[in-house]
Amino acid sequence: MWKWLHSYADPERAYNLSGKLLPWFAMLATALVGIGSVWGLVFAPVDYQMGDSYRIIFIHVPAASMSMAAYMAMATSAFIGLVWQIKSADWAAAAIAPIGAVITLIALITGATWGKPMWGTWWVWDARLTAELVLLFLYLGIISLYASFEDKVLAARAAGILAIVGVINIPIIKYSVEWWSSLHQPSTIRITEKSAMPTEMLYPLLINILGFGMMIGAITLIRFRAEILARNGMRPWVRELAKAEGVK
Amino acid sequence: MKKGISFRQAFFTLLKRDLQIAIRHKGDIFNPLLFFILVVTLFPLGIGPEPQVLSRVAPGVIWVAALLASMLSLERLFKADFVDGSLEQMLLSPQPLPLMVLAKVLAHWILTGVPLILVAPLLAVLLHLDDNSYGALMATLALGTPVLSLLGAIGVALTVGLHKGGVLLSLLILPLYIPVLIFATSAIDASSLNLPYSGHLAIIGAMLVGSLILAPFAIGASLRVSTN
Amino acid sequence: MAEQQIAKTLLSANQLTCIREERILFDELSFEITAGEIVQIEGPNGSGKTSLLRILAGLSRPYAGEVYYQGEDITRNRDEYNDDLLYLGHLAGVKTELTAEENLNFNLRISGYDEFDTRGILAKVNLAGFEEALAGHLSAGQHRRTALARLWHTNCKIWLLDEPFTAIDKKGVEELEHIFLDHAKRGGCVILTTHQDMGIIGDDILRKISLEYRFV
Amino acid sequence: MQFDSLADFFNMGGYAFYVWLAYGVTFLSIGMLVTHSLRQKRKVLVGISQKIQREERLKENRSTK
Repeated sequence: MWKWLHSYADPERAYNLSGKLLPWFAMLATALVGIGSVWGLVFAPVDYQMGDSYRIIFIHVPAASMSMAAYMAMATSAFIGLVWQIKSADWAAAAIAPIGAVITLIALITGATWGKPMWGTWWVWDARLTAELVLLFLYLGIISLYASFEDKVLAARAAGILAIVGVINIPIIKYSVEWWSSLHQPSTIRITEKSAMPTEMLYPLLINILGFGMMIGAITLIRFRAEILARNGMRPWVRELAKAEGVK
Repeated sequence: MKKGISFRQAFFTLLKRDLQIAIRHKGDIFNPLLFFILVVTLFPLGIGPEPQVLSRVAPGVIWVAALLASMLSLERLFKADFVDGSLEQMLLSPQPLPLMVLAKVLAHWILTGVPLILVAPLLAVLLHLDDNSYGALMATLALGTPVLSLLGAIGVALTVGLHKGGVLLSLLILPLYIPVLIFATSAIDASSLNLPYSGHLAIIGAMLVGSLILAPFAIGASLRVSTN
Repeated sequence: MAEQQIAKTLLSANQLTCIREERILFDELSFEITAGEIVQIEGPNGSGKTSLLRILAGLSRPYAGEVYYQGEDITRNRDEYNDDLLYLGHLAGVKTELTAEENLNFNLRISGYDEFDTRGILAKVNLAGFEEALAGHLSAGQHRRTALARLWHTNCKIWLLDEPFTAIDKKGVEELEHIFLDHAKRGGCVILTTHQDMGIIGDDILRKISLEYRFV
Repeated sequence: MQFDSLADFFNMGGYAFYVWLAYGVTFLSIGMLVTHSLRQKRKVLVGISQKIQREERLKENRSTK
């Protein structure tokens, strides 16, 4: 009768596998972000237009690009969880959401600290900044919806539907915001990072983008493991762990 | 005891019931409308009575107020049905769920969206909206408010089983409202400059068609989660 | 013989597991319900009776396991299953703003029936004279009868009833028991939860599925 | 090496405040996220072990009744 409790292979295996992967991700993330940031801060040449303030892009651009990538990863695993009812996919999505929100917040703040010396103002209603702000709201909506449900199986399904609705809407929001800012914005203010970048600047940037990706992977694994434990509290193997670690 | 109700009949049965209930419960119609009017009248008090300033911000003010009023009234869309068990019966009826959901959203739009559209020109007068813009205002509201109802209903369906509704609901659906707001207000702006705005209307129309097709499925799936 | 049994099985639960708030309500619960059976789900408060009923109705998704209707997974052919299912929960969708007649009329039409005599049905549940009364003004028992009136006009095979006797008087309970027996005789099945003892449906006819309160 | 001295490096060509603010906020918030995530596991396990104890008390109660 208690057979299914012992056929715990699935979550336990996911827990152990992510435990094995975690050190690799953590090591790679630390190394890449360390190299990229030091290279960017110390060795990369000065930009002749923006001076040293441009060194912010070595974290701003990775954060901005990863904020969207993290959303896509979250929505994909939410979709897998909804359609094929794979519970570890739901847990992975729940693990990614707060990380994505923090990364998006970092992208916004670093964007503002870059904007102040460049444009003389902390915030402009630039299309990219606005779209990033909306993305932050989407993340916050998903996180608080997930937190609002007592039953986390339902919470994952509800947040998953919202994440998928968000995926359909992100391109529409992005397009409309871009179109809107082209209407209202005088064309003098433009982020010109697309201009050909010398390779000495490009390498640290690419390293940092990769490093941010690894870092998100590592933190996701940490949270994923905690999520597995929290959702499987009634299984014997988790109880063993709890008895070993739990305090009196 | 044969079963012979067509989808169309089922749709109108539900639509009729919802309208009937609302008519016996008039507050549901008038409260959002009153909210809409009050918010709009607050703006001249906040930014000053200069006609130039007011006519500049009028499209945005009217649309933001309409958006908030729509969201506020939506909160009750499934609540009563959830509390008295009608929602479960709807989910278990042999009729297709997206169709039932569409009937409910349509009833809600007739009760709150249409009065809002009708009262908007009066508020536009108070805000000194440009004379050329009335057509655009009405057209964008007519095409845009159903989109608001459909998108908002997804958020409502997701939160109907939760105790804390309000703030969470606005966090969920206001980001989704942004495209409608942008295209509607810029259509009105364009019309005040005597520029063509049919392109804007076409985009809002496309959003309406898209949400008419996709939203009922999302709402249905959300309701199944909420009643679990 | 085996074939005959398969043909008679209406509803079957396969290894159902239900977990609420990290607590197991029941696990690996399997049973089959054949045509003509009246089944009572019993157990103390919090043992998962309502949860089981809602899973059988397809309202809740079990943590694991499936429910089959005539051999087919109910999540696969939901519309067909809903066509043969009559579920009445604690609150059975009676609108307080509508009259008893309007409520019944709506509920029957949305279930797909287009020809019926609402007044006649209401008379059968002792609501003659209350047709025009708003459901909000009816007593608890009358309110409940408005919902139960659907049982008198239905060709659904499977009845899932959560506490159908709440607020119903003794005579009403007897009438309900009679209609359950008739329904079972016609080849349907009734699955209900109740804390009340039934007078007419004896233990020889009634089948019981027991759930117990679990700690883990 | 783009900077002549350590002071020069910290000065960031006059943009010190903005550059170090950006980097500071980034690494601080990531650090907080990581520590929060690491603590989560322990919190979950402690919660589960408390629940086990609660259940055992409940069982004892029932069996002595």
